[in-house]
Amino acid sequence: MEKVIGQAVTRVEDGRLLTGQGKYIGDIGTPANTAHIAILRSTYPHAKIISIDTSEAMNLRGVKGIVTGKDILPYVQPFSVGVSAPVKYYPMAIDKVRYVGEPVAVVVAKNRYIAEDALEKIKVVYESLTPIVDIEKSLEEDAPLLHEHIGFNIANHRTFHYGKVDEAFEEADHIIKHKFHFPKYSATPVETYGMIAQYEESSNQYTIHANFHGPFVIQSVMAGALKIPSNRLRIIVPKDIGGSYGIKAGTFPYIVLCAVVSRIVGCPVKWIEDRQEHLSASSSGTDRVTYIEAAVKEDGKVLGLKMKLIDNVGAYIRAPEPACLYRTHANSTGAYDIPNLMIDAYAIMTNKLPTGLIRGYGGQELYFPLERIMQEIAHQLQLDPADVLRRNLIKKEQFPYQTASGGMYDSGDYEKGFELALDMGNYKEIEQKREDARQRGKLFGVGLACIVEPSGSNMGYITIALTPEERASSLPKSGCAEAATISMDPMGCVNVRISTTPSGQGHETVSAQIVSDVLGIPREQINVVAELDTSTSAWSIASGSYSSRFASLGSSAVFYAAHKVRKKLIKIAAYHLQADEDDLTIENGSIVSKKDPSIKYSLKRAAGSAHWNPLSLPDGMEPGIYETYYYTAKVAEPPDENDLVNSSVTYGFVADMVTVEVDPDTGEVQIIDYFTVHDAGKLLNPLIVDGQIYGGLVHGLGGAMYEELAYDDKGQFLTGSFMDYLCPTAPEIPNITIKHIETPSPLTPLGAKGLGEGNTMSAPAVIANAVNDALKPYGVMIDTLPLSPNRIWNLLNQAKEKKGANQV
Amino acid sequence: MTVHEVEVKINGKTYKEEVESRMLLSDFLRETCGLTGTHVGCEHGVCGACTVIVNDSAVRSCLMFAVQVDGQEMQTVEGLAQNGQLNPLQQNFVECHGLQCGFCTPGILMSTTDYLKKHSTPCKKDIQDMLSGHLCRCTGYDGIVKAIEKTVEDQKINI
Amino acid sequence: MNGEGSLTLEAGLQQSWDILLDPNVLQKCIMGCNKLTQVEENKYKAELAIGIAAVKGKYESTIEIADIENLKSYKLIVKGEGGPGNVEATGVIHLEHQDENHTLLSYTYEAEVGGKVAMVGQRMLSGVAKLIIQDFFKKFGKELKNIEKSA
Amino acid sequence: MKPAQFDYYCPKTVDEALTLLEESGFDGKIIAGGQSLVPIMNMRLSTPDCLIDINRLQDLDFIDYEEGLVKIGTLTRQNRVETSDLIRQHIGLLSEAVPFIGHVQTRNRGTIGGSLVHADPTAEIPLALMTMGGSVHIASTDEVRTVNAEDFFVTYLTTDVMPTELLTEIHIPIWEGRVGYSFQEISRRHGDFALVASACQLSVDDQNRISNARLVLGGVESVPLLVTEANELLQGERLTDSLLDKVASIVSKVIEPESDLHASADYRRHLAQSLAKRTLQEAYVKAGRC
Repeated sequence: MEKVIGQAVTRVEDGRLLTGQGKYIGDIGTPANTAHIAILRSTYPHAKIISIDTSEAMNLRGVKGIVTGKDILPYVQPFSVGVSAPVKYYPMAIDKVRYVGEPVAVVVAKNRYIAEDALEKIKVVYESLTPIVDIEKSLEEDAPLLHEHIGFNIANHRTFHYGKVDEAFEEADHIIKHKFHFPKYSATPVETYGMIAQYEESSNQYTIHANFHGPFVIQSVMAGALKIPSNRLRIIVPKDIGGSYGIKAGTFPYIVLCAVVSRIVGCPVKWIEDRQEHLSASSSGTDRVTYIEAAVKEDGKVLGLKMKLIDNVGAYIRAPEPACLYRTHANSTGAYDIPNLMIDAYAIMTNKLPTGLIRGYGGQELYFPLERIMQEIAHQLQLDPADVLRRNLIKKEQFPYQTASGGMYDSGDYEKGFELALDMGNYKEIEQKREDARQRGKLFGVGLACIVEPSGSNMGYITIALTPEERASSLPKSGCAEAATISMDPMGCVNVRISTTPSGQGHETVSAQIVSDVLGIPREQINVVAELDTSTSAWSIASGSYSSRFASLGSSAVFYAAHKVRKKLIKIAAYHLQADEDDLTIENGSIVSKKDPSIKYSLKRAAGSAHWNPLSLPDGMEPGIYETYYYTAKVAEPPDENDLVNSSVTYGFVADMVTVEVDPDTGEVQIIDYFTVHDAGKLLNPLIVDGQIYGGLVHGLGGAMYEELAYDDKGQFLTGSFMDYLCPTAPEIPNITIKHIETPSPLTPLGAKGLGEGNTMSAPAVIANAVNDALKPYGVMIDTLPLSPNRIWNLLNQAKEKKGANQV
Repeated sequence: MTVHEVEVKINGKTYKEEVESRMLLSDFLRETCGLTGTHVGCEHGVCGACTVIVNDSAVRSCLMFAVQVDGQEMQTVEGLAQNGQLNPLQQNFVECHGLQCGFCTPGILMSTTDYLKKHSTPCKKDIQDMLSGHLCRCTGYDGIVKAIEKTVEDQKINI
Repeated sequence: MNGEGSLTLEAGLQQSWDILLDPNVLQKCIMGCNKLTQVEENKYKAELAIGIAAVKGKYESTIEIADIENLKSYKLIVKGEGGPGNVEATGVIHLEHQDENHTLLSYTYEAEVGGKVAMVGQRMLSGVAKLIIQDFFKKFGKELKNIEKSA
Repeated sequence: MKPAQFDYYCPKTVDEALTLLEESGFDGKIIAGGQSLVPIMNMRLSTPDCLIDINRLQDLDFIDYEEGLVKIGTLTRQNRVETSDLIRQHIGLLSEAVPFIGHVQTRNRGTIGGSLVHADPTAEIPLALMTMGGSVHIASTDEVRTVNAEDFFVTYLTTDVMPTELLTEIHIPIWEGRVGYSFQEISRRHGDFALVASACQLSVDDQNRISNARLVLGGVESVPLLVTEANELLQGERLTDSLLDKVASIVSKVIEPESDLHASADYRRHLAQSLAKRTLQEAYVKAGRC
C-alpha cells in the first residue's frame, strides 16, 4: 500500500461540513428544560457599580432568573494566574467595571429574544471613574488604578540579561533604535463562543459543552475558580469548532459564569455569544509598545539587542497571559545570530478587553519591531536590506543553534530559504519596477522579513514570568504532553481518539493518514474521533489546539499510539505463527514475514483473538486492543536559574518578500505580490499545509492593513461590528506565492514542525517594511499599524509639511 | 406579541409553522426547522455565513424575518447534495481545499450556487467580488476561489 | 466629542437669561424630551428619546444646571442611561450683551457616548451629536422669538 | 442580538399600505429590503412598534422608460438596477454607482427606494439621484407629491418622507447631448461605507464647453452635497487644470466633514478635493468622446 503521509490527500472532515451536517456547539442537542442566556454588559470603561435593579426585568414573562456579580460570590473565587500580582478576576463584575463589555448581570429566559427584552429592563447605576487606556500612561505615578489594592497597574515585570550586552553596545559603530506600537486586534472566528452548562446538585458536578479548545491546563483554573474538585468539572468539546485562531481559549471565564448561573437558577443554560459581545468582550491579541535598540557594526552586523516590551493585557491579567511576552522568549532574536540580548518586559493593565491567545501569539508583536529595525539599519547605513539580513542570518552549519535566551533551534537552512524568496520575487530587478510605478504616479516599495516560527509550546515557558527564586518554591513546569488513543475492535476496524480539539486544521485527516501508514490499512477504514471529553478522553494539561502543536506533538502521539497497536498485533501474530517479531511487518491488512511472504496472519484475525479469544494471547498480554500514548518532547525543559528557556519544541522558518504600490494622493496601499518561503520540516499533508499558510497569511495581512479593536482615549470601544472591525475579504487578497524547503526536525518522529502561524507573525512586519520602503523618498517611519490610507496620508502630509518648512 | 402562520417550501419540503413577528429567518431555519447547516456569524449582514436562497436569490437569512418567507421557496445547504452525492461545486471545495473549519462554507456555497446560475463565465475578479460578501478566517479565500474557478471551468467543458 | 458654536438671540440679556433657565423652555428645546421634573434646585429628571430617524434610544436622564454666573454663563450637564448605553454631555453657555434686543450666545460642549451606540455608530456619532446640540440652540432661538412675539 | 417585539403587517396593495401607515402614525416603519433596517433592529438601536412590509407590492417593482425619463419603482432590487440595460443606456451613472453598495447578496435584497429613504450620508444611490437631478414620488392616503433630490435629503438618515408617507417611484431625467459621468469612492475595503464618494455628470457642447455640470459629494456632510458654486463656475468652460484646482478649492471651502475612526476631517477634505477632480475629469473625457 502506498504511503499516505506527505501526500496531499483530501479531507475526511469535508463531507459533513459541505452538506450542513457539521456538529458545532450551536447544533448539538440540549438537555430538557435548557434556558437561554443574555448578558448585560458595562457601557462604561471604568466605573463603580452603585446599584442593580432587576425587579422589572424579573417580571417579564419567560424570564427564569437574573444573576448579578454579588450572587455568584458564594460559588466562585478569583481565577488563578501565573504572576505574583494579586489581581482578582471573576467572570462577572462584582463592585466595579473595568472595561466596556464586562458582564454585569446575566438573564436566564425561555429564549434569547426574551432574555434580551429583559436586559433592557435592568437598571444599573454607575459612578464613573477616570479610565486609562494608554500603555505608557498606565505606568505613570498618578495614573488611575484599575485594581486599587495592588497599588499600580503593572501585572508583571521581569528583566533578562543574556550574553554581554553592555560590551556589544560599546563595541558597536552605530546604535539604531526606535519605539514601535503594535495594536490590539483579534481573530474573529465566524463562529462565536458558545456553550451549554448544567449543574447536577447530587454529585456537585458541572457538565459543560463548549467550543473551548485548550490549553487544558485551564480546566484546573476553571475548577479552581468554581471551588470544586477538578474531576467535577466535565468539559466536552464538540467535534467541529467554527474557527478560533486562539481566541476561543478565552471562553473560559464564560464557562465558569454559565456554570454558576446554571447552578443558581437551577436549570441547564445555553449561551451563544453574539458578534457585538465577541468583539467587545471575548478575548483579543495583546497590544504592545516596544523600545528596541540594536548595536550594529558598520557592515550591518548586529552585535546585541535591547528591548523594552510593554504588553497591555487589558483590564485583568488572565491565563495564559502574560504569555504573550514570553511565548517567543527563546526566539527573541528571530532568525539572526545575535548572542547578546537584554529584555525588560512589562505586562500592564488598562481599561480594555482582557487579552489572550491569538494566532501568532507574541510573534507579530516581536517581529514587527525586530524586522522593522533590521530594515532601518539598512536604511540608515545605506546598505541593501537583503545584505543586512544575509549578514545576520544563522548559518546552516550552526544548527542545532542555541539562542541567547535559551532556545534550541532544531534544524534549518535559513540562507537557502531567504535566497529562494529573493529569487521568487526577482529582487534583482526591483529598481525597474520602482521606475515603472513612478511613471504611473505610484510609489513602489519592497519589504523583506525572515522569521523563526516556533511551534509546540513548552508548558514551562510561562513560569519565566516568575523570578528564579519564585520558581524554586513551586513545582517545576515543563513538557508539552499530548495524548492519543487508538483502539481496534473485534472486526479489525480502528477508532482513533485525539485530544487536539481541532478547529479546521484537518487533524482527523492527518491522524488517519498516520494510522493508515503505521497499521497498513486504508484510511477510509479509520474513524477519528475529535470530540474531547475531560472525563473520558486521554488528555494532559498541554492538550488542545494552540501554538501549532499538532504537526509536532499531536501527530507524534498518534504515531506512537499506532505503533503500540502495531506492536501488539505483531506480537499476537508472532505468537500464533511461531515467528520472530522482528521478521514481521504489516502490509495490506496482513501481518507478513519479511523473509517469506507466504507466512502471514490477517490483521482482522489478530484483532479478533484479542477480543474473542483472549486465552489464546501470549502469556501476560492484556486482552483487547486499546492503546494510549502520551508524548512529550525531551527538549521542553523548565527554565533554568539563569532564565534560559527553550520555549518551544520545533522552530520553523519563513522568508517573505512583498511588493506594494502606494497612491501618494490618497495614501491607499496596494499589495502587488506576496512571496513566502516556508521550512516546516517534513510536510504531512501539503494540501492542508498550504491552506494553513494562506489563512495565517491573510490574518497577518489583516493586522497589517485593516484590523484593530479601537478604543477612544476615554476607553469607549469603537469597533463593535463588522462594519468597523475590518477583516480582509477576497478582493483584498494579493497574489500569493508559496514555496517550501524541508529540513526535517530531528526531534519529532515524522520530522514535522508546526506551521500556520508564521505569516501571521511576519506579514505585519514585511508589509510595513514594503510600505516604508515605498515612502522612503519622504523620509517617513512606520511604527504602528494598521496601515490605513488615512495613516499613510498623514505621514506623507507631515513629511511634505516638514520639507516645506525646511525649504522656507 | 403577534404570531403568524408561515408555510414555506425548503429544499422541496413544505414546512408549516407558527412564528412570532420578530423571529429571524436564520433562527427559524435552525431552531424551528432543524436545518442547522445554515450558520449565524454576525446577525448584521456582513459575514455571510447565514446566506440562503429565497426565490432564486441569495440573501442573508439574518436580515429577514421568518414571517416574510410565507409562501416562498428556499434552498439551504442541506439541499445541495443529491442521494448522498456531493454536487460538482461541493466536490471542488473538497479537491481545492476550499474549507477548513467549514463554518462559513454553507453560506458561500449558497451564494455561489445562485451566482453561477446567473453568471456562467465569471472571471477571478468577479468571483472575488461576489465573495466579498463572505468572511472566511481560515482559508485566506485561496481554496475557495480555486474551487469556484474549477467549477466554472468544468461547466465550460460540459457545455 | 467636543465642539463649539454661537448664535445671536433676538432678545435682551436679562430676558435671554431668564428664558434659558426656564425648565419649560428647556423641555421644549431638548430633542426628544418627554418629561422634565424638578428633583432639587437646578436639577431635573427627564426622559429623553435621543437619536435620529429610526435610530432612537430612550434614556433616563438627569439635567443639572451648575456654575451659574448670573447673566453671564452656566454649565448644563446632561447624564442619561438607557438601553443603547449612556450619554454624558456638558455644555458651557455664555451670554454677552450686544444691544437692547440682541444677545450673543456662545457655547462649547463635550459629549461622551457609551455602549452600543458608540460601539456600532462611531461613523456618524460626532455629526449627529453636533446636530442635536445645534438643534437645541436653534429651537431655543425660535422659542425666544415666539415669546417675544406673544409678549 | 435579537430584535425587540413588533407587530407585522404585509399589505397586498399600495392603498392598503398607505392606510396601515396612517393608522400606525409615528409607530409604524416600512420595511423594504431591510438590509439597513434589520441590522439596527437586531442591535436594538431601532425598535419600531410596527413593521409594514412592502415586499409584496409588485406594482412598485419596475424600471420604465418614458420620453426623457427613466422611472424606477421603489421596490426595485439593487441588483436589478445594476444589471438593467435600460438604466445602463440612459442613466449610466446609476449603473456605475450601484456595484459600490455592499455586496451581491445584500444588493439581491436591498431596494433602490430603501437606500434613498435610509439616507445614509455616504450611500451611493442618494448621491447618484442628486447628481442626475432626479426626483421622487411620495404618496400618502391624501396625495402623491413630487420632491426634487435637492429637497429630499434633510440630514443624517432623515428625508422629507413623513411617517405616514411612502416613497413610491424614482424619476431620473435622461440628459440630452454629449453627456459624461463618473462615480468614484474611497473606502477601506471593497463594499465598505465610503470614506468619501464623488459623483459627477456633465454635458458639453460641440466646442467641448461644459453646458451643464453637477458635482455631488458624499460622506462630507449629513446629506449628499451638491457643489453648486463649482457647477456654476464650470458653466460654459472647457475643463483645464486650473479650473480643476479652482473646483477643488471651492470643495474645500464648502464642506464641513467630520472625523471618525477611519478618516479624519482633514483627510476627508483632501479626498473630497481629489475625488471631485478625478470624477470631473473622467466625466469630461467621457462626454468629449460622445
